[in-house]
Amino acid sequence: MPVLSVRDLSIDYTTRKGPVHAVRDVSFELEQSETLAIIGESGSGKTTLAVGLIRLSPRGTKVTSGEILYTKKGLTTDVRTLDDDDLREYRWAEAAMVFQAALNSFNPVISIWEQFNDTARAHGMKDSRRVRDRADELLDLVHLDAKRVLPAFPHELSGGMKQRVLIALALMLEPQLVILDEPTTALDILTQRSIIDLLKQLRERLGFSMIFISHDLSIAAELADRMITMYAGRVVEEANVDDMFYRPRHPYSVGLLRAVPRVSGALGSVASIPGSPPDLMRLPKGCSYAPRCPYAIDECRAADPPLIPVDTPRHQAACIRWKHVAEVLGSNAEVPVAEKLA
Amino acid sequence: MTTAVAAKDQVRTAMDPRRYLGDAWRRPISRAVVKALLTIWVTTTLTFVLIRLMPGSPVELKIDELIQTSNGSLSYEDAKAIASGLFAINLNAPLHEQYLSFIWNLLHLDLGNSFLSSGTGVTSIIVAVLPWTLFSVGTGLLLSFGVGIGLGLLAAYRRDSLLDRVVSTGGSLISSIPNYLLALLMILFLGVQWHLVNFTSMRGAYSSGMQPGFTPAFIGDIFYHASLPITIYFLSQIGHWILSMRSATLSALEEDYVTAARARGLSDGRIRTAYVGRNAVLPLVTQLAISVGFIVGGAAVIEQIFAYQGVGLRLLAAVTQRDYPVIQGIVILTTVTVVVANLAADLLYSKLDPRIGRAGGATG
Amino acid sequence: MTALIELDHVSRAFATPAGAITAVDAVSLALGRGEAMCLVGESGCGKTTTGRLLTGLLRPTGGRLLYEGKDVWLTKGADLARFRRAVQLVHQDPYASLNPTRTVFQTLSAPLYRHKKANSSRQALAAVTELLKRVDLTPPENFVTKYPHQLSGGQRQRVAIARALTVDPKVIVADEAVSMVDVSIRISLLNLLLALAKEFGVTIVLITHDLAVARYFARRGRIGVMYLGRMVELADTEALVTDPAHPYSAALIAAIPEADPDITRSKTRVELRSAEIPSLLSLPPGCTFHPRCPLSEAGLCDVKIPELLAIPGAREVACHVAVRERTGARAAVTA
Amino acid sequence: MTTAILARPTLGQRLAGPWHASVEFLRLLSRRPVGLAGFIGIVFFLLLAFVAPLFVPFQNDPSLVDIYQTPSAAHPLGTDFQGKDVLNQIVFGGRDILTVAILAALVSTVIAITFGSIAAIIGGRIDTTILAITDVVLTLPKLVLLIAVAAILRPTSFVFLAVILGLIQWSSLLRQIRAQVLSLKERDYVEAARSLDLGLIHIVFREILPTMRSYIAIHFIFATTDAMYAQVFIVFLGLVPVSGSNWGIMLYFAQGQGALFFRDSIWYILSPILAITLVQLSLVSFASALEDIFNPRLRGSA
Repeated sequence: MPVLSVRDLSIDYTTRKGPVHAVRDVSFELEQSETLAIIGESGSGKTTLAVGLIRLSPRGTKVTSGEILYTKKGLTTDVRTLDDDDLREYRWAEAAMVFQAALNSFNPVISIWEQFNDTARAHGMKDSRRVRDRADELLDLVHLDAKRVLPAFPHELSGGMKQRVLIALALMLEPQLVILDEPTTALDILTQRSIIDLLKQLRERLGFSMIFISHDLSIAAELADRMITMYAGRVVEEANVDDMFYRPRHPYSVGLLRAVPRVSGALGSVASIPGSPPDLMRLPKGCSYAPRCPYAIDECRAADPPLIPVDTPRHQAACIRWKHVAEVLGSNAEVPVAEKLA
Repeated sequence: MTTAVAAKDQVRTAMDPRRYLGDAWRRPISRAVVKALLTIWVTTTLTFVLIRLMPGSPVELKIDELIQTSNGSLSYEDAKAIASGLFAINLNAPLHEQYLSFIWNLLHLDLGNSFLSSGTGVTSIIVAVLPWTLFSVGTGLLLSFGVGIGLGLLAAYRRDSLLDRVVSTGGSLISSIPNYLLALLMILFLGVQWHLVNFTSMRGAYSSGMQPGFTPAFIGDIFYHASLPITIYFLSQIGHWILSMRSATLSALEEDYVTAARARGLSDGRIRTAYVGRNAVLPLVTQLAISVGFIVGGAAVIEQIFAYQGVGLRLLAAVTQRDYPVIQGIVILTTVTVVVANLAADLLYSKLDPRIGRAGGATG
Repeated sequence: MTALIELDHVSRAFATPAGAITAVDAVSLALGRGEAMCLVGESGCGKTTTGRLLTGLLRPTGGRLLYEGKDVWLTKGADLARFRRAVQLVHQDPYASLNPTRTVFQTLSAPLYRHKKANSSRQALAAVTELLKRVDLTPPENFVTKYPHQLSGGQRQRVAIARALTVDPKVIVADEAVSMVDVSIRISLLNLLLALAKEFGVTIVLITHDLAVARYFARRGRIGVMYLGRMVELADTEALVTDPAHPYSAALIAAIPEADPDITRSKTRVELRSAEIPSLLSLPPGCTFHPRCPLSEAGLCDVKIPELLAIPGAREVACHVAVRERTGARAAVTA
Repeated sequence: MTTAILARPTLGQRLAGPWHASVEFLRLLSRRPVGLAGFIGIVFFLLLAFVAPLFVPFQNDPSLVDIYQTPSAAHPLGTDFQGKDVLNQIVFGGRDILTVAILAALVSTVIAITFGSIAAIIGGRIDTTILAITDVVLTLPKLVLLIAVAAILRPTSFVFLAVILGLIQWSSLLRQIRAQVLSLKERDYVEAARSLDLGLIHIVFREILPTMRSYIAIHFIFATTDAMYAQVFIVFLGLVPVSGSNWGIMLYFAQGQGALFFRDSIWYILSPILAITLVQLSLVSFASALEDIFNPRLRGSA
């Protein structure tokens, strides 16, 4: 039984010039203790999707269709139908979210302790001594000194410390699901490394499921079990992490993997994807990637291709040319794309 | 980005002793104190210059007047001596000594004597009227601030709703009508045309037969007499608070920490007060202090219209009677009052915002 | 060969409300014509300040900046203006680096007019068209009348590069010039900069926190690694990424997550003694890395500031232990 | 592509730019009824004050038989305590008051822009000094000071009055301009202009000030309303020598003659109140609409 099952989710937001289809017919499932990476560039709809999962979308955003099914102890509910009180409980107690801007995720005028206490009280933990014990325990878990951190104000902590505090806060109510939006983007390399290692450790110890949203493929390579690539609001490929990195079948995944150089190993044939992402208000007819795709044929421009199983049932791609892509990439060896194309 | 780039000054200049004032100016709390002292000094000096040094200055005018009214029995020197006493300045001393003794007297709250009721100290005149103005202005201001930020918060939360439109349009309408015109309109319609309010019974700060004291009757009477000025101060300020709070709230609502607080499942009430409201109200605290200065000045015309015996009415009377020591005294004391209010606001601000006045940055 | 532009023990201090800090401490770096090199390091390491010192936008508080062998801060008037134009900066944020109220044509033509490279609008238009072609914004007529908000991040960055080219610079300092553009088009921007180095002999210094980008960009050049205001290692790129000599470089390379699950999950970590980065306000004595360094030796590293010394293997390194071991190793071989 | 336009890009910009900008501006304004009403109001009062007096004969003869008349065909807004036509006074009373308000706003805006920019661009001790002076002036109770200054100096010419009004109200705008220029100065594109050696004149007048155009326009309008407030304030209190006709003087006489408490004089007293209020309202609602148009952050989702 998956923890989270998203079906045909579509999210629009309204602008002066008309509706923007930010997320289009997105479906995926997340198993217990699984880590799913959602990869995409700016404008791909990944952040809209992430906040949509806990119904925290900003003004002017509307879920136009689909279901977000959340399962706990065999009971399944659609997050879209929760009333205000249940939604408040679902947020954080069931699904906690660590934001991209961890640096700005704390109220600047109240202490870290008050923000812990606020969160606890919102979920019925009224005994502040017990909250204090729990906060100490959590901060210890993320290797921070509670005595120093709790009385501090946010501006007194470094970026890495804030990110750790936020992760500690996310685990306070032992949620089944933790959503992380660009969890390490603004951090330095060594800090980023320690956060990645910390997340791995915590996941192993506590067994929660994780969804993280990033434009950074290397974080996915580190942490993910499964991966989704998004382009122009759609899922264009879904696969386990090895298939995605070594046997991608959608030309956009191929292009993205090839666009990222590495520090270790051969450099291979690194190259950018030509062109730029489409205007979400004026999507091209057919496959929205076709204008940038080196393998596109006339048929690609006729209809938006559906997500279909390729290679294995658990590997899907929205491309009618996936067999051609497989041929171009050649052997299925565990070799990165840039080297295969070199 | 290195954090260092943010700092613009070179080390060299920081060591320069001539930069001490500059450095103090950059530190919020010392800056507030320096600013307060400077402001008082500037105003007093300005009044000294205006009264003593301008061509055809009040001192010269007074001397001429004294000679004329005495039908020549006073010599210029005698008249000058009398004027010296009236202005509490020794007019025969060199200018810098006059200035120093003026400041010295000021430090002892000696502002000279009124021209008209000789023997009455300016200080005692002001002490008799200032409390009434402070009471009415303060009440009006605090009421408008409280109600205004409440309505502004509400309007921002219900953005684009009917309530928002009514409140923000109403606020912007009422704040663009000058307060003295509001007062005239009030007299015109409530009093003269519709006979709803008996304005004549409300003149003065309290009814003539009343025994001052902390009795319910007296307090009620005070509020009765002050009700019109308070209403005007309230109405003329509330629009400003509504609009400022509305826009401050709208930007606070877009802050990441508000979204993050929602994601943590915090109750709407807690988010509205501690997360949105508190951050939105911070910049308004500084404005509160500045508006104190504005209203105290505006009180002159309001008090005249309603015949309310405050410092503004006294100032206007002094102006028509050319009672310059009183004018000077009122200008200085009002400035001191306003400066103290500003200082209080600055200190309050640094208490409310932990980012100010605390050494920043644990390392990590 | 004399260097085109050179930092000679350049330092830069700043006064902050909390006290004085030294953002760049005695950094030396010599660059030849047409060289494409990278400066890498974490935030607060002084790489951005170093870049601004190179462009002459900041005045050093110690040391000399030499251009064609002359001390720039001793020159005046026309010479200084000539230097200013010869060294251009490309900023990180393509959304902030172009004036929103000015069209591409206005942005590009202003320096042309100012420096007498165009005297009529016809000449200016021809020159602007040429510049746009050079930065691959084609067809140019689609771009001349555009305002920045009508362009994508990558296109804006190309306009910013074209603007730098209006004054025929000899050196371009690109400060994180690709970190804010989409992953999928970063390489093409790097290729554009590399082409400028190769075809026009422009010297390019790319400042980045991303070692993978640095490796790609400087693959035929050098990488300088900075830590807390000092250059800790300066080496040929492949030598640095395959065999870092300074323990800090080694820690960085070991810590970087890579876009390859097999490689990234099997990396061996360099364990640091402390995760805490010292504050610039109170730097540790001796080697600033010693409190975190696994190789730190008491009585040596915490006392004496290591100098950047050339050692075998196409590199310079500022580490007592690495210098001793690597030169010692060679001594052993020759013995 | 139209090479024709580009062949003379600066001219093309001058012609096409402002025209397109005005059309776009009117289009955006037309969606904001309150702002549009304000704009129409401003145009109306400008015409009333500066054009109408050219066509209407001035009537200044007292007529004791006609005092405090209610509106009639001959006197659409009734008459005053001397039997003079109120409408005629409204028509002729606008010019001085608007001129002084605009002049005062100009004085304060020019001071604020000049010294705000100097403080921000030069920085250092000059900045500290300007900032210190500004902070002090900001705290002064300006209306009290205005009363004292007016009482002692007795300004007679309206240019002098405008200068005094302008001199007391520049402080908060200066702080805002300084902050704006300070942040614009740190923008990457200004740094780029510096390293391209485009010169200080280019940086100030081409890179920094154009970005602030709308901001300055909005604050100029607000400064006009403030100046008008302060001007009517001291005129109404009788602190400036009373001469000529303006709406403030009408109010001063209305109160001084006790017209306020005379039931039939309502049109007489209400007319200047409405005129002043409507001008203020028009200015404020137009300025708010401008803020709305130029600052998308405050923009509604409509």
